[in-house]
Amino acid sequence: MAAQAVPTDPAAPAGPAASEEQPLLSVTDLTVTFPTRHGDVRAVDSLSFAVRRGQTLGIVGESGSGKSVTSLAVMGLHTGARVTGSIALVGRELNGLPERELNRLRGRRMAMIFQDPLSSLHPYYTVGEQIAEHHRVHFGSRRAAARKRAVEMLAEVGIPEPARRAGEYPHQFSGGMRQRVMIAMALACEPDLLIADEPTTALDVTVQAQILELIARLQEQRGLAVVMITHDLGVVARVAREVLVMYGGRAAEQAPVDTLFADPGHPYTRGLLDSLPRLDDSDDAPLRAIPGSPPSLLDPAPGCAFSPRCPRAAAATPAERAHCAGVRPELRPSQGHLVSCHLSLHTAARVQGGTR
Amino acid sequence: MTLYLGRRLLAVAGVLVAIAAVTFTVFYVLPSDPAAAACGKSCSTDRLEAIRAHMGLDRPLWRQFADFVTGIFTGRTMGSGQYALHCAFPCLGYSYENSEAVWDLLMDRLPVSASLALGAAVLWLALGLSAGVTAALRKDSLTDRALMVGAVAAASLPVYFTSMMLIYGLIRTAGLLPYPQYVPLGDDPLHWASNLLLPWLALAVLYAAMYARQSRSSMIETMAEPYIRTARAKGLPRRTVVVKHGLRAGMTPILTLFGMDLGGLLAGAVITESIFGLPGIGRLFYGALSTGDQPVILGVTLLAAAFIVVANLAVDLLYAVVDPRVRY
Amino acid sequence: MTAGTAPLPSVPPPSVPLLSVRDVTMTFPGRRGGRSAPVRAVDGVSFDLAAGKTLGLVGESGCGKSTTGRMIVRLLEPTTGSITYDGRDISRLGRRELKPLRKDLQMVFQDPHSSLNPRQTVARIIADPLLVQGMAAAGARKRAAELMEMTGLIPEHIDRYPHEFSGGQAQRIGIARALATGPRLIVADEPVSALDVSVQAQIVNLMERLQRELGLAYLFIAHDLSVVKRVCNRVAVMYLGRIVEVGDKERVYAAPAHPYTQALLSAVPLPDPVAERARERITLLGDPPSPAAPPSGCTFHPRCPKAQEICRTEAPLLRVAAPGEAREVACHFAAADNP
Amino acid sequence: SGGKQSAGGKDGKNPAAAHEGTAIGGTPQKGGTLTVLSNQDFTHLDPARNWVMNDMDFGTRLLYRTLVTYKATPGTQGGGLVPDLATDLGTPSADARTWTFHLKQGVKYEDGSPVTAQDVKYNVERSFSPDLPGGADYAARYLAGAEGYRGPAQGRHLDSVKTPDDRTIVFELRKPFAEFPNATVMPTFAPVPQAQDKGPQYDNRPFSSGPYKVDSYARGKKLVLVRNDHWDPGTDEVRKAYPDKLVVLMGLKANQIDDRLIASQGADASAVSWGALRPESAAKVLPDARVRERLLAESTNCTDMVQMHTGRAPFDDPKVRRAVQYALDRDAVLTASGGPAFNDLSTAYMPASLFGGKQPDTLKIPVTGDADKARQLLKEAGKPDGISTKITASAGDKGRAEAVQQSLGRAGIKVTIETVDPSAFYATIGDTENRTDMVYTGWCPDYPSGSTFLPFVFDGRFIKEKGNSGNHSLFRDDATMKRMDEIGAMTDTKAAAEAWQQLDGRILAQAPTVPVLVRRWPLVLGTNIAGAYGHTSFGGQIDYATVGLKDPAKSRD
Amino acid sequence: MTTTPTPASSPAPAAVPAGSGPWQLARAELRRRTAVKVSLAVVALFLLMAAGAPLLSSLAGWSPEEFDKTAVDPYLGGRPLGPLGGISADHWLGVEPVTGRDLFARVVHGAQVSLLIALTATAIVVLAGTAAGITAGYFGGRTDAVLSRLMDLTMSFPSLIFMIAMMSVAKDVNRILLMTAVIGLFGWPGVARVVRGQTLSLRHREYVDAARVGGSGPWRILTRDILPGVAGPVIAYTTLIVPGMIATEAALSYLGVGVRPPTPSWGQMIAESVAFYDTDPMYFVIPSTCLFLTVLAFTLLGDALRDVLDPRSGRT
Ligand SMILES: Nc1ncnc2c1ncn2[C@@H]1O[C@H](COP(=O)(O)OP(=O)(O)OP(=O)(O)O)[C@@H](O)[C@H]1O
Ligand SMILES: Nc1ncnc2c1ncn2[C@@H]1O[C@H](COP(=O)(O)OP(=O)(O)OP(=O)(O)O)[C@@H](O)[C@H]1O
Ligand SMILES: [Mg+2]
Ligand SMILES: [Mg+2]
Repeated sequence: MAAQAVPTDPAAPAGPAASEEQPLLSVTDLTVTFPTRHGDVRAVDSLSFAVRRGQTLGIVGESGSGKSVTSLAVMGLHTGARVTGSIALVGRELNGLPERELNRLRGRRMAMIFQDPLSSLHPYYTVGEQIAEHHRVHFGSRRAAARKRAVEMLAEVGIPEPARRAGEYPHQFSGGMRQRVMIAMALACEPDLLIADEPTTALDVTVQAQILELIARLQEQRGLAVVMITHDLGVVARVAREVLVMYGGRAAEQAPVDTLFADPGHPYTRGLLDSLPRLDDSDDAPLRAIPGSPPSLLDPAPGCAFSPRCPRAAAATPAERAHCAGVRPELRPSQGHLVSCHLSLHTAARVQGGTR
Repeated sequence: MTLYLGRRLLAVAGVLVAIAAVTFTVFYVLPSDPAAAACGKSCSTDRLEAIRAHMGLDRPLWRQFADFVTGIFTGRTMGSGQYALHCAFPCLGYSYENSEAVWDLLMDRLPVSASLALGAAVLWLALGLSAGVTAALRKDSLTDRALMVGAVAAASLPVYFTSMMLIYGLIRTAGLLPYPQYVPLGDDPLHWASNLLLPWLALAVLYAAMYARQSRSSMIETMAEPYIRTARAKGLPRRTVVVKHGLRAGMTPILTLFGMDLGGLLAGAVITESIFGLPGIGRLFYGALSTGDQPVILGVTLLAAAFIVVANLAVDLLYAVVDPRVRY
Repeated sequence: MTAGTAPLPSVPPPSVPLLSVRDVTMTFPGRRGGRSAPVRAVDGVSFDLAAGKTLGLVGESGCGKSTTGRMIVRLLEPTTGSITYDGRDISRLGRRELKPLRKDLQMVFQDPHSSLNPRQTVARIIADPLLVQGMAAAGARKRAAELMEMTGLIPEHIDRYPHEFSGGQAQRIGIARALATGPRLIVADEPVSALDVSVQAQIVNLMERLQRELGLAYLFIAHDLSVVKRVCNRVAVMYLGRIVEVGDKERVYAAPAHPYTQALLSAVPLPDPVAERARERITLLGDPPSPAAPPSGCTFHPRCPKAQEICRTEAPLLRVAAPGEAREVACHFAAADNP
Repeated sequence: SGGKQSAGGKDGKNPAAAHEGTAIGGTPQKGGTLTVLSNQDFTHLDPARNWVMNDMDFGTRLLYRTLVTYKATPGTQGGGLVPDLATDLGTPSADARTWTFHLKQGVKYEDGSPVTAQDVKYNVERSFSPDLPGGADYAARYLAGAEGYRGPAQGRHLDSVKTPDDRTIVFELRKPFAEFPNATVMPTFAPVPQAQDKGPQYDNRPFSSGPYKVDSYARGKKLVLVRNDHWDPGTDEVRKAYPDKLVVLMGLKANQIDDRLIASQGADASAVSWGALRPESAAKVLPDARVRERLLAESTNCTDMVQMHTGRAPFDDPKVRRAVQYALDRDAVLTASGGPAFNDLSTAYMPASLFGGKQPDTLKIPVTGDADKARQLLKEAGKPDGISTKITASAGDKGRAEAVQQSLGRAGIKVTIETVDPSAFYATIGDTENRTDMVYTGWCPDYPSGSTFLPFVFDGRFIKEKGNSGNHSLFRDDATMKRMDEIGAMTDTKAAAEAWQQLDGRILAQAPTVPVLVRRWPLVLGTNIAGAYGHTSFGGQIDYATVGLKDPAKSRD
Repeated sequence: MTTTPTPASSPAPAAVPAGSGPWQLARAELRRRTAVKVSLAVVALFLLMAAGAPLLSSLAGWSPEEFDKTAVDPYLGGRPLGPLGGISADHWLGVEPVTGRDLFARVVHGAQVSLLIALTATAIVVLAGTAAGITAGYFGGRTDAVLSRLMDLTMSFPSLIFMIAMMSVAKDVNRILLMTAVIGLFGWPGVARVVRGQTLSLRHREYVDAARVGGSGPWRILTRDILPGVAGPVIAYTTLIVPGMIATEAALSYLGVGVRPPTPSWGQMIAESVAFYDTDPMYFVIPSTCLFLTVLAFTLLGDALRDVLDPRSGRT
């Protein structure tokens, strides 16, 4: 309904027909390195993935696995980092694009929402102003038009009394409503891609459900491509069609959601699923924890980052163990998945006994 | 809001009375005899007593203080008979030294101190903030380093050192500027400015350095805020991000500092005024000290305190304007 | 729980609960717009906890879970109500009288790093409660090493500082400290919420093992319903300072009686796409209200799909939901919808 | 260190004293604006309160006339008296207890009204008012029936001052006073019409009977004087009133004043300094003949003294006092005071002017002191280990006090310095009970007579417990007091002068105080200044009666 | 699920040996910085100079109060003889004009006085401020309200003006003591605020709760948990107020209400030398440089300490 208010951008990519074969976003060999005092931190290492229009890609991984760094790299928001590899939005290479060019795409073609909506909203400006200010920049619309747009967007994300609320400040909103405001802001310029970095982590479960539903509804209405970043496998299971599991800055496994959950190929994915207490599980048996703790990115081992914690490696022969620890596994197709593991659960059944 | 303001104003009055009381006590407890000072070289005991009585110094301290405080609001009559002086509403007493109403003296000197403080403030804000923000935006660059090294060094220079260097360099050697001599703004704005330029510079150097350091760290902190990332993610041009989103938030902490510094300076930059011989409140105060002119000392102290508290109040109120989260 | 575990001699007969909380309220002085606006963070909470058992306390952020837990270990003094530990009302004891009780009542915190003093070595952190209780330094250190071993840490790391440990290890240190004095009741305030998913299970397992070995009772506070389900015997669901439903885990999870519990359970995403798609959800409207300005009547009514007129005016009492069932619910219409 | 070479005084002549007794710059032209650069404000311009040398100069030479005044002549001649308001120097009765003055015809105030004898009487009465403290106390000391008089405020008047008609004024004194005309030079004897009296605020705008009137006066900042058109030069043989206007800029930095006058650029060429040249500026003045040309350095005639509390131990012992006398390095104090160019060493109490030009040196103590002798004296006094004591000095005398401290230290007299603000200084040292054992202060004769020096400084009967002044050694010696009374009663001024000089030496031998030096009043003039000389009776300050400009067109405005 | 990112979940950086506490880490971090090394050297130099003042001046052969009339020209207002303010083998830094006192001796003794006053005042300020701040922050409630009002009141005082007034009226007292006390009197609220803020934040750390649950009383918690936590920011703040204190002493002495003669202090020396700034520039330059270097060194040191020990705070 708001679509007619948006003038067509001459720089817009070709019509939907073209995008059928071409993914909206494709990331290839993305590596992000932070130079620090203690040495280089390779927060993301040779990551590749693609998202199509109308699709949702879920990225899971625990704290520090590089999820946020990836999303910021896509948006070109890193300041002190070395970003290599390719990030293409509808075939257009973003990595290395000058800031001015990027600014024409950010907020317009791709938008992002963040984990903590309070600190991500400017405390000094009304939400109305914040929702629409980039509308003025991208479309050159006037203040009044932008304000109207802000009110529309607030209504669309389900905020009651949008006209009044547009004049209020972020601190006057509750957590869930702030996240709605963030979403309204992200979608104000009708972007094609929405990156949501843990949008519900700070929220209560009941409110989380509301927000996830809202995102799903808007995605359907607008044919958005969504990258949903989370550490909650439950959330991924709910919203994603395709899932990327990250570990230590690398992709551990990538697969369609059903396949991934039904038959994980990477021991880490397996371990993750096993260690989760489940509501729908009637069994009260002790949880199967993954021993050890997540790796440091500072001095990455030359081989598989998961190998020190890997039950399969532990049960493998010394030669295999050495291989795991010394040689980096590539992401390889394996039974409809992409798995980066020398001892993928799909390839050998020797240690099958160790897993369920 | 009104309630808050009322409460705050009450607190301001309380603070001022407390400060007046402390100042009063200090000068009473510590030995100094203005009557004897006024009496002069050859002073008979008889005459000394008469003077003391005339000045009201023979009365108990609390009475003197009570008279003083009530006098501020109601005015009061000092002395009696033919020479009785009536001192009207904001009555801070009469100078022992030259029998002028302290309030008039203060108001007479205030334009000088205010010119000095405000002019310097404009200068230091302009210099300090632009240096600080520039350094923050180019964090860790050569510009940043150079600016900050300069700022630390400048902040370490005592104001009298800077002043003397400026006098030596710009007046004595280069002859670029006149020896500062206050000309009221209304008389001749150009002379006003050219005469004050040097004192402004001297004061501004020190403060600009402090503000540069402060605004740099504040700005760096702000630019790392998630909402700046949001602004960038929206595709706003860099200028908008920096100016609209960064500056406004980054400069709010500076406001508090500014209030305190300006409040403190309005009532006289004692050292600067005395170095440059500007007839401001600071010099009035310094002069009053050397002549033991208690009413003036008390008056200046109170005025200075009033500026500080009022500036703080103003800053707090301004905060509510700048930061919508603050509500009274 | 394995059958082999012998009941510990110190455990009182099950009829007398180890901990009994009755009508506890906690009101914080608060300010709003210059006026004082007291926050009733906990409002008439009652429950029992038997020795060696685990009671889970769940609810949304700000509903008063932590406040309840902190009252039990007497970090806070309840405004009204009584807390009976081992037959003795401890709700009004002073610091001196509490001191011996500190041995029995311990706490594990949410953030493993912020709950460890960054300037103290592990040895000091773990030994501190022992030193306070008057143990000699050498003995306390030895005991600290034992506790590290017991909680799965390497005793050689005893002289390290907290920042040298990962989150999971740090949480183990926190647990070791809580265990130092040999407590019988541990209040665990979201002990795994801050941990990575892959580490969470380690801590849950550790806590379960310790309970078995030491006969501990836990008050397990969490907002993650799936973790609570794994760990607890009984569950209490809180909403805005009140318990809306409390009962045996099986019953509460299998057949939630309170609309809020139902909504809560249905909102938890399951790590299983197939089940997720098949699921029927109850989505609540709106956000949790502030405890400083609670709604009238049943505090849940503005969000409740089943709310009626009476809910607006009358606060429901916690009562047994169905005859003979070890479960209590505070809802005017609880029974009606109970499957 | 033979390589170091002094820059001045090589030939033993004082480079600063070249203009002693002469006026600089020739005869001024009429007109223009004379600027006075000052680092301070006047203490008082109200004639009832004005008792500071420089201020009296300014007040009586420019704003108001007194019954009698000093001659406007350089050198010691300046100590001579001339009638001013009065037609002569006064007519005494035979016992010198009643003095009659007649006022000149045609002397007018700034509003054109005539100056009357009642106005003079009125101001004398004002000077008794506790509201108007600070003035000279000759009237209080000498007028009959003055005890307990509190001024005219309650309508009470002094019967001892009579005004038989508008132009006759008669003073009845308590005791014979041959030098009374000298006292009538004081501003106390200037006229103030009762209608213009504003009490303490009269200070801010005295009503003029002199050649100039106050145009504006912003205290501490600026005073502007313009011509009083009703002043009749025909009635005035002293004041020349060359400039059209005088501007006093106050509150400037002393150093900057020095620098400005040395440079003498633009309007500063028509400027003079109010305060004396700072010692630290000497190095910029003395080596430069072109600047030295414009330097005045008349003696102030005030003797600086280290005064000891003779009333209590250890200084009740004359031996100890003499030890101080010997230990003191007057040369060091002199250097601290700006050096020999700007000061003269003192070997007697009264300044050289009261000795006819040169002080006798009766004790012959070396200028740098004699520490051995001092130690010897201390030993004799039973203090072989020396003594510890304190000295109070005005803040401005800090350097001098440090020199005293340092030199006494050599003889085992350990001194702690208390500096006191000038304002509180007299009150502090006037408290005889609580003051320190030593004070550093001086005395200036009000007019060239020993009677305005020795009795003020050494008469034990004037000692007061509080507010003590002059006699800070608290010296009380019956023989001395008796002698002072005898000299005071002498009518032969010449004999009296000689008697004072002898008495001076006798007191010095008892060493109640140690005379240190007599300061000069160095002033650098702007290049356009003419007719300027330091007036001996005004402490070496420029005589404002005669100063003017060479070329009025070059002045500002 | 309310995960706060835990930054240090990875093991310690390899460069630092295991078992090193926050203090060791901070020290290692400080040791890396050149500015710290240089400022430490300068501070140490001046401290040594102050401590060894009598020794140093006796080495140079002059006491700070000793006049040397042969070194100045009495006819030029006592200007030092010889170039550069009389620098010679006899007087290493030249002499004071007028008196001929040895500048080297005075500068080192001046360092003693200036640093003594500054450091003692700082100590007073820090002790009083920490005590007040920690009390207000930890006990809260009425205690906090009263102390906070007192801080506000003290901060509302026009401190320099008041200090000058107090110094100028008090006469028969030990100037150094009085000056230290007066400077201290107005400095404590700054520290108190920092400490109070820090205490407030520490009080809500869970480890404080843990200590209470462990049975520790308020005293034990204050000394073992709060105080060490407050120490970092306080040390950084302290280093940053030292320059202020030095400058205040100098300002008071400059205005003539400072130390009693003939005691030298840098402020007093500068005040006196200002008059000679163009006739004897060295006299002005030497104490000014000392003051400048010391203030600069403390500022740099404080900056570094703040970076390392208290990353989040600014000027208060
Ligand atoms: N600016 C930076 N400088 C250095 N290291 C960084 C920087 N930003 C991120 N990192 C490091 O990169 C790694 C990945 O961080 P990232 O924020 O992407 O994790 P995440 O997967 O989003 O975790 P979380 O779930 O906690 O948000 C972390 O180890 C982090 O410490
Ligand atoms: N010391 C306090 N002063 C004032 N209000 C408080 C205080 N402690 C808690 N509260 C308020 O009491 C309510 C309950 O807080 P509590 O910490 O018990 O919630 P919680 O259920 O533990 O929430 P979370 O899941 O966020 O930890 C909240 O609204 C909180 O703001
Ligand atoms: Mg992240
Ligand atoms: Mg909680």
